[in-house]
Amino acid sequence: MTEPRPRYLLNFADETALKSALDRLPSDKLEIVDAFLPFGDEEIAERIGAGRNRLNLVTLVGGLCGAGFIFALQAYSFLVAYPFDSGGRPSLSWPAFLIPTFEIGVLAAVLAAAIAMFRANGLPRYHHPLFEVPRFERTTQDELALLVRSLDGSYPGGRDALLSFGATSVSEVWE
Amino acid sequence: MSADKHTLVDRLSRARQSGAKGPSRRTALKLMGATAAFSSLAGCVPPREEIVPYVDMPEGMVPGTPLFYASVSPTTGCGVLVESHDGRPTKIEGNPDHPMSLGATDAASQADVLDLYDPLRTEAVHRDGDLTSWGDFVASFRTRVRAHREQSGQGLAILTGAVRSLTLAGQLDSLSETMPEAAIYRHEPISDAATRAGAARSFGEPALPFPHLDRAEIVLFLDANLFAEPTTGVRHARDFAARRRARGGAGDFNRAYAVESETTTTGASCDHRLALPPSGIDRFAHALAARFGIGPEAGMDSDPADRFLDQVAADLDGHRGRGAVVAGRGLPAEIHDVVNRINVALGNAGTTISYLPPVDPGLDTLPGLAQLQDDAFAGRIDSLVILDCDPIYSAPDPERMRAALEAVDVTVHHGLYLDATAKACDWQIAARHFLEDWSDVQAADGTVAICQPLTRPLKGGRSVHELVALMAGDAVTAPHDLVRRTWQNRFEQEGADGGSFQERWRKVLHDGLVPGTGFTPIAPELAPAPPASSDASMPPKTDGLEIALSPDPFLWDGRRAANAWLQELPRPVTRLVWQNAMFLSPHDGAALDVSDGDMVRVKTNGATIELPATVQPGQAVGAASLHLGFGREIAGQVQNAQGVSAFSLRPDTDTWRLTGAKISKTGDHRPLLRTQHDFDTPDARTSEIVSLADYRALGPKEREEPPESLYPERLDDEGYAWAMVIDQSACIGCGACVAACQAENNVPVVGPEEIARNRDMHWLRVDVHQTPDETPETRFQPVPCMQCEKAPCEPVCPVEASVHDHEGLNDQVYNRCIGTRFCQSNCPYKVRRFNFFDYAGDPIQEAEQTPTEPSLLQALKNPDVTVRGRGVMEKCTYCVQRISAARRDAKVDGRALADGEIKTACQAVCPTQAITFGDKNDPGSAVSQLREEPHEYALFGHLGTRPRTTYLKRVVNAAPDLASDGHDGSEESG
Amino acid sequence: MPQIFSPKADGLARLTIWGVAIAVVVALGVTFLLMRSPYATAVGLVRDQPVPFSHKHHVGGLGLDCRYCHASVETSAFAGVPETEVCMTCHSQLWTDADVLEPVRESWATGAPIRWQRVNSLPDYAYFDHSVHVAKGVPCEACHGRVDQMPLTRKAEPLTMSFCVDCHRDPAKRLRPKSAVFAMGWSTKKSRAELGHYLMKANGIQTETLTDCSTCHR
Amino acid sequence: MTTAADSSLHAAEPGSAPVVADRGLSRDVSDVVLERPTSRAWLIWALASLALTMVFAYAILHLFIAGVGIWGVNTSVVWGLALTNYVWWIGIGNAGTLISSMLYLTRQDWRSSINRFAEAMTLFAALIAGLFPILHLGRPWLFAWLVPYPTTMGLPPNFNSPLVWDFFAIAVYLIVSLTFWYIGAVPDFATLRDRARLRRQQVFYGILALGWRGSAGHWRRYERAYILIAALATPLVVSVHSVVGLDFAASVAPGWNEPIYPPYFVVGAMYSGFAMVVVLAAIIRSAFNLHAYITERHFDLMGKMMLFGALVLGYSYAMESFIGWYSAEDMHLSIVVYKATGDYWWVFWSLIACNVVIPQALWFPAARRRILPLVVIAILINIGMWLERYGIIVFTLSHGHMPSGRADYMPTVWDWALTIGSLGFFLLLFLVLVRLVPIVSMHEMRKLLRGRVQ
Repeated sequence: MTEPRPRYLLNFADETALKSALDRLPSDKLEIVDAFLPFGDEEIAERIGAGRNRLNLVTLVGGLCGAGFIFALQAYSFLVAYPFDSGGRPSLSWPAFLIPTFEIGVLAAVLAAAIAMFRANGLPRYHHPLFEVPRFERTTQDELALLVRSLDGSYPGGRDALLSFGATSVSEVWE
Repeated sequence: MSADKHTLVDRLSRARQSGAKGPSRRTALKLMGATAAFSSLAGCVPPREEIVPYVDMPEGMVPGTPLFYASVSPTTGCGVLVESHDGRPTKIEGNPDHPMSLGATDAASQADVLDLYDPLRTEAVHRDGDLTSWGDFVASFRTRVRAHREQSGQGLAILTGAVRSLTLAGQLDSLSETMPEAAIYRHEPISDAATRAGAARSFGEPALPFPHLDRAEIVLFLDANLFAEPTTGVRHARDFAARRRARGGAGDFNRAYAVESETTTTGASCDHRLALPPSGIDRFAHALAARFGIGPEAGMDSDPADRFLDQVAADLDGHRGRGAVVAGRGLPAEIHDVVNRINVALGNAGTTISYLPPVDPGLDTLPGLAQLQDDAFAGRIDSLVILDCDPIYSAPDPERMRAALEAVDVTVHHGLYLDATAKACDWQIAARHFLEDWSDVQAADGTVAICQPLTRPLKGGRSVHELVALMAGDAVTAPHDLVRRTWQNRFEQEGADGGSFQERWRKVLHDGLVPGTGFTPIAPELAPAPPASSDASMPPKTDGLEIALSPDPFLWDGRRAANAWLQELPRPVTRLVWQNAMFLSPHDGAALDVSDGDMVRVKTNGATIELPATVQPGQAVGAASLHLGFGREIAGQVQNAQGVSAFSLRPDTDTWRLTGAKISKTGDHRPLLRTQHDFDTPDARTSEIVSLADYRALGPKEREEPPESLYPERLDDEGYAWAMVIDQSACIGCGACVAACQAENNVPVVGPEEIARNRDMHWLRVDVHQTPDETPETRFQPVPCMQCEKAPCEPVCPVEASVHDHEGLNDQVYNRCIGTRFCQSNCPYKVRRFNFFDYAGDPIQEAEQTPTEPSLLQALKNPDVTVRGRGVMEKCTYCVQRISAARRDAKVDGRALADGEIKTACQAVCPTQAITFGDKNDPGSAVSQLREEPHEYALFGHLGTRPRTTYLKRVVNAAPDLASDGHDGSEESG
Repeated sequence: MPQIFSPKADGLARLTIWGVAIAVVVALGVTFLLMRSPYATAVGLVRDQPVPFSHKHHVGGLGLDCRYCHASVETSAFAGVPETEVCMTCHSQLWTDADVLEPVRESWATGAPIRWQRVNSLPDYAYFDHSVHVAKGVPCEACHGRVDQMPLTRKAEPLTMSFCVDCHRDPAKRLRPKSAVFAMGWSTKKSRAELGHYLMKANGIQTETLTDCSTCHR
Repeated sequence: MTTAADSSLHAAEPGSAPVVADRGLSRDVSDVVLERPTSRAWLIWALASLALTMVFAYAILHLFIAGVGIWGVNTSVVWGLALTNYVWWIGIGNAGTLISSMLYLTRQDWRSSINRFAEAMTLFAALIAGLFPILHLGRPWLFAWLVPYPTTMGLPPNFNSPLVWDFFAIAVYLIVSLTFWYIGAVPDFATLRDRARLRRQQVFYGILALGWRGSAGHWRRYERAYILIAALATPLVVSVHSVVGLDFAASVAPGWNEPIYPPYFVVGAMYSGFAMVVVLAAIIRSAFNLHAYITERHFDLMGKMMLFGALVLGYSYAMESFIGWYSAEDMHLSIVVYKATGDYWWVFWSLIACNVVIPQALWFPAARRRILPLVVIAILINIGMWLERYGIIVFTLSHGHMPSGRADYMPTVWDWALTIGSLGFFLLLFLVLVRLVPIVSMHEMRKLLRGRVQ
C-alpha cells in the first residue's frame, strides 16, 4: 500500500462546465479517476476512458448457451428420456422446440447482460468512500462531478486552485 | 383418482356438493373378499392399507380375477351373465345362449347392477316406518295367516304385478288351493291387455304376436315401438338388423315402414315413416285391412298418407307370407284384431309371426286394481300383501288407492324401495334384488332362466318366495330350496333322460336357462269376425290434441325411477334426461304458442299435471305424446323433481290414449334437460346416408385418402392396431351401448343441475341427426372416441396425459392429467368429458363419505378402471382394460390374440351388433373387412385426424314411389 | 453525507447473493435426492403385522415355494395373500401353542380374517399384473428383493414410476429362465447379456409397447 | 444539506413545460415517493381496490376448494372467462415492454415520460395474466409438471404443447420484464437514496440502488446493457403474444385454425396495452400533478398509436371473415356467419364498435389531445379487446364441428368475481407501486431535458 493521497471531488453545475474543466485540467499533475453524472453520457465516458466493455459478446454467448441448453434438453427429453407419440409428431419435432429455445435464449441473454453489467460496474457496492462526501449526493440529482487525484502527493493550491476549473465545490475524498 | 381422494380440497368439495342432496345413511359393505381400507398418514410414509385375505377361500375363486355367473333379469326375463369381482357384482352382460338375449341386453338391464348398491333401497323390515326384524314380522303375521287359513283364506288378499316366476306362480297356485277364498289381484301398469284381447278376438284365446323380423321382408310397425320392449326388444332388434346389413356391395334388406305418432327408435330405424295421431293410425289400419278385403273400403284423408298406404299395401301384397304387420300395445283391441286378420290373410301368421301364450295367464283371469279397491271398501279384505308394486304411484286415482289401503286392517308391502305405497302400508319388508335372490324367470318366448344370487342380501331383504311360503304355510321357506323343488318336480315329471337331477340342475345353473321350456305357438286359426260397427271401423276425427301415452323406454312403469344411470341416460331421439316432457309437433307447438321448455298444463279425467313441452319435428300433427314412469316418490324423494307422473291422467290402467284433454300454456318456462341441443345435420360429413340401389352400384372401396400429413407415419403395420367400425344401418339408437359404457367404465352420474349446465359425462353418446324437413329423417350415430391416429388432443396436452400408444390407442392418463381441458377444446368430435366437480363421489346418491367407511356404491366400481377424481379429463378408451386383460391372458399363454376375443362393452351389449372392434392390421379380422366396405367413412375425415373409429353409412331401402317424399333422404346423399 | 451502510454491508450483500444462489442449487439437489431416497420411496419400510411372519424362516429356512402361499401369482393380477386355512395346513400340527400364532388360530376359530398391513403398495391408478410378469420371466426378486433374508417383510425397491419404466425399457438384464423365477439369489454362469437377449426372444417380449401409458394406466 | 444556492441552479417553475430544471424534476418525481402525499382520492381508490382484491382472493380460495365447476364452463365450452382474462391481461402486459423497448430502440424520446409506469403495468398485468392459466387448471397443484425437471416419473413436459410454450413465454417474459424494469430504475433508486432523509427510506432505496454512483463507466456499461436488453425484449414481446395466438392457431377448431392469429394477437396486445397506458397516464398525471412530464403531446402520440392499432385490427377482422369465405370450407364459413348472427352476435358487433368504429374518432386531433375523449375511447378499447378475447373463446367452442356438441356458455358469479377481482388486484398493486417507485424515469428525463435547459 502506498501512502494515502487525497483525491478531490469537483462538482459541476452542468455538462458544459464539466467538459471545459476536462479540457483544462493539467494531465501531468492530475489524474482523472472518474466522472459522476446524473445521466449517461457516452462522450464524457470516452474522454476519461471509462466503461469499456464486452457486453455484446457476453450477451451473445449467454443467449446461445441458454438456447443450446434448452434445445438439447428438449431433444434429450423426447429422444432419450421418454420417447412418445404425441398426435403423430416426430420425436425430434424441432419446429415446436424452437419456441422454448427462443424464449430461454432471450432469458439467458438478458440475464447475462444484466449480471455482466452489474459485475463490471462492481455493484452491489453499498459502502464506498464517495458516499462520505456530502456533495456527492448531488451527482445523482442535478450536478456532475469529477474525481481527480494528484499525481504527486498533493495538488498545489489544493481546493481553491481546483475551484478555478469551474467547479461549484471541491471536496476531499479519503480512501 | 385415489391418490387425491383424500385431500382436504376434495373432501371439502364433496361436502359442498352433497350439501343439499341425498340421504347420509350408509352401511359398510361387509364383503368376505379382499378389501382394502385406507387411512391417511402425514409425511412420506405411504398410507396404511390392509390386505384382508379369506379365512377359507371359496372354491373356484382366484382373487383379482372376475368370475361370471348366469342369471336372469326378472323385469325382462332375458338371461344375463353377471361379472363378479371378488364377490362384488359389477357388470351385466347378455347370456349368448338365451334366445331373448343372444348375448345382448337392453339399456335398462345394464343399470340393474346400480340398483343392487342403491343407498336408497329400503332395509330389512319396518313397521310403520320403524326398524324391526323379520322375526317380529313372522311372529305377528303367522298367527294372522293362520286365522285366515282357518277360514279358507277369507279376508286375505295378495296384489302382485305380472308373475314371471314359475316358482312364484306355483306357490300362489298352491296357496289358492289351500285357501280358495284368498283373493289374488294383478296390477301391471304397462299392460298388453289390448294386444291379448285382440288375439282373443281373432283366435279365441289371449296371445301375444311375436314377429320374426329376420324372416320378414316387408315390415309395417303400427304404433309399435318394438325395440323398446323390455322383454322382447333385444331379440326383435337383432332380428331386424340381420336383414339390414350391407356388406360387400350386396345387402339382403328388408323394407320397413312405420306409422306412429311420436318418433321412436323403431320408427326412426325404418325406411319410411308416417306420422299420424292415434286416431289416424286406427284409420290407417282399417284402410290397410280394406285393401285385403277386411272391413269396409276406406282411404286416408291426405295425399302423402294415401301414397304411403298404397305403397305399403302393394309391398305387403307382393310379399305374402314374407311380410309382417305389427301393432303396438297402445292400439285398441279391435285394431289388434284387424291386424291379426291382415296377417292371416297375407299368410304371415304362423310364418313370420308366431302367436305365443302370455307368460302370466293371471293377467287375463285375475281381478285388477279396481276390483281390489271395491273389495277393500266393502270390507272384504282384512290382510293385504303387496308384492313389489307401487299402486299408489301407478293407479289412475292415487287418492282412492290410498283410501283403499287405509280401509284394510293390515297391509304388508314387499319391495325394494320405500315408495308411496310402502309408506301407506303397515309393514314394509325389504325385497331382495335379483342379484341377491334365487328365482326362476320366464322370458316372453317361454324360456325359463334361473336367477341365482351373487352376493348375500346387502340390505337384509327377504325373498318373495319366502314371504309367500310363509303365507301358504309351506314348511320349506328357503328360496333356494323352493326354486330347486319346483324344478326337481318338473324334471321328475318329464322323466329322467337328462341324467340325475343334480347334474341337470348344475348344468341349468351354469348355462343360465332350462332347455326345452320355450312356448309352443298357438295355431292362428281365425274366429269369425265380430260384426264391425261402422263407427268402430272408422273412428271419427277428434277435435283438439289427442294425448298418446307410452312407457318411458328406460324407467318403464317407474320401477327403475330410482336408478340414476337410467335417469341420466339420454332418451333416444329427444336426448332428454331426468325429465319427461310433452312432445308436440311444430304445427301444434305454434298453435299453442309454446316452444321448447314452455310449461303446459294438462287437464283431463279430473287430474291436472304441469310439465314442459318440447317441439319435436317428426311428431304427428294432432298428437301430444307423454311418457309414463317419471315422478315416482321413493324414500321420501320424488325421484326426479323435473319429471312428472302422468299415470293419474288415465281413467283406467289399460288406457293409452286420451282425448278431450285441456292443454294450455302456463306461462312458465323451464329449460329442458337434454344432452344435445342442435339436431340439424349441417353437412353430409356427419351422418350421410345412401340408398340401397346406390349402395349396390358402388364399386369396391376406393379409399378416400386423408389429407397429406407433414409428419412421418409413427404407427406401423407391426403388432395390433385397434379399430372400430360402427354400422349406422344397424344402429337403432337404443342407448344400450351408453349404459354399458357407463357400467363398465365407472362413468359417474352428474345430476340434473349439472346437465342443465351442459356437463354430461357419458364417454359414448348416440348423436341424433335430423334432416331439417317437416317430416324429418332421423339418424343415429354413436360417437365414442375416434382414437385418431393424428389426434388433435395429444400435441396440445402439456403433460402428455393424452398420448398415443403403439397399438393406436389414444391414451388418457388420468393420474397425469392436470385439467387444462385443451384436449377437449381441440377435439373436433367433442368426445372428452371433464370432472368439473368430484362426480365420482356420486353427488346424486351419496353424501359425505369417510375413508374408513367405504360407501356401498364404491363396491359397484369396476376395479380394472381408475375412478377419476375432480379436475381430470376422461374419455372412451376402447375399453383398454379389456384389451389389456385379453392381451395379458394371451401373453401368459404365449399366443396371439384372436379376432373377436376382445369385445368392448358397447360392442358386447349392442342388440343389433352395430359395433365391430378388432385389429386392423389383421386382414382377416371382421373390422378390417368392414373398413374395406365401399360405404365406410371417417367422421370429419377431411380434418386429417385419421380416426380409427369409422362408420358404415346408413343404407336405406327406399320404396321407389315414396322416394321423392324426402323421407328417405336419398337426395341428400353425396 | 454519512454512509448509509457500514463496510460490512458489501460483504453481506455478496454473501446474500451467493448464499441465495447456492441455497437454491442445494435445495434442488437435496429435493432431487430426497425424492429418490428411502425417506420418500419408503424402501426398507417394515410394518407392524398381526403376526410377525418371517419370510426368512419360511423361504430361506424351510425352503417353501412362493406359490405355496401366494397361490394366484401365476394366474391373476393379484399374487394372493394366504388364507388362514393355508397357514393352518401346517400350523394345526406345528407350533400349535406358539403365542405369536394366536391371531392365526383365533382367525381360524372365529372366521374373522387376519388383517395384514400392506408393505408393497402401488397407487390405484397403476395396474400391475403378477401373472404376466411371472410368465415372462421377471423374477419375484426383481421387485421384492431377497425375501428369504427378511425376518420381517420390508419394501425392497422404490416402486416409483421410473423404477418400473427402467425395467420396461430394458427387461433383459432382469429376466430369468422360468425355472428360476421363484428362486432367491439365483445367478447364472452364462453371460447375463446373452441370456437376457435370448429370453427376450424366447418369451416374445417387445419393449416397444411396454412403455405405452396404457400398459399400466387405464 | 441542500442550500439555497444549490436549488437556484437552473431553477424554473415546475409545470412550465417544456423548460424543466433538473433539480425540479428530481424533486417533483421523488417527492411523490418520499413525501407520499396521501390524497383522499388515493385512499378511496386504494380501499376500493383492496376490497376487490379480497373478492379476488376469495374467488380463488373458493375455486380451489370447490373446483372449476363453480364456473360456467361446460363440456363444449371448456374454457371461459379465465382464459379470456388471461389473454386480455397478457395483452395489456405486452404494451409496457413494447413501449419501453421498441420506442427506445427507435429513439422515440417521448417514451421517457411513460415507460416506467408502463413497464410496471406490464409486470403486474403479466403477473395476473400468469395466474389465470394456473387457476383454470382442474388440478392446479400439479402445475409444476409443466416445468422440465427430473421427476421420479421420468416424464418431461410435452414441448409440442402450446401451453408449454405459453409457460416458457410468460415465465421468461415476467423475468425479463422485471429485469428490464429494475435495471431502468436503479439510477432513480440512487436519486431517491440520496434525497431520502428518513433512515428507513435511505436503507430501502439504498439497498435497491445497489450502491449506484453514477460513474461515467457505470453509465456506459449500463446503457449498453439497457439497449441490449431492449433489443432482446422487443422480439420477446412479439413472441409472447404470438405464442398466445398459437394456443388457438395451433388447433383444428374452426375459427381458431388461422395463421393470422399470431400477428393479430400481437397488434391487439399493443393496442389494448396503449389504451391501458393512456388511462393510467391520465390518472397519474392528475393525481400527482405531473403535467409537466406527461404532456398533451404524449397523449397525442399514443392516440395515433391507438388509431394505427384500430386500423390494423379492422383489417384483421376483415381478413378473418374474408378468409372464411375465400377458403370455401363450410365450417369456416359457418363460424364467420355464426359470429355475426349467432347466439353471441352482440359480442361480435360490440367488439367491432369498440375496437374499430369508435377509435376512428382519433383521426381528429381534438380527440387525441383532450384527455376526456381520449380516456373514454381508451376504456372502450379495453372493453372491446376483452370482448374480442371472450368472443374468440366462446364463438369457436360453442360452435364446433360437431352439431351435437354445440352448447352455450354463461359465466357465473364466480367467473365475474375473478374478473373484477383481478382488476382490483391490478389497481392495488399499481397504487402501492406509485408510492414506492418513481413513476417517471428521472435519469432519462434528465438526459432528454438537458439539451433544452441549455
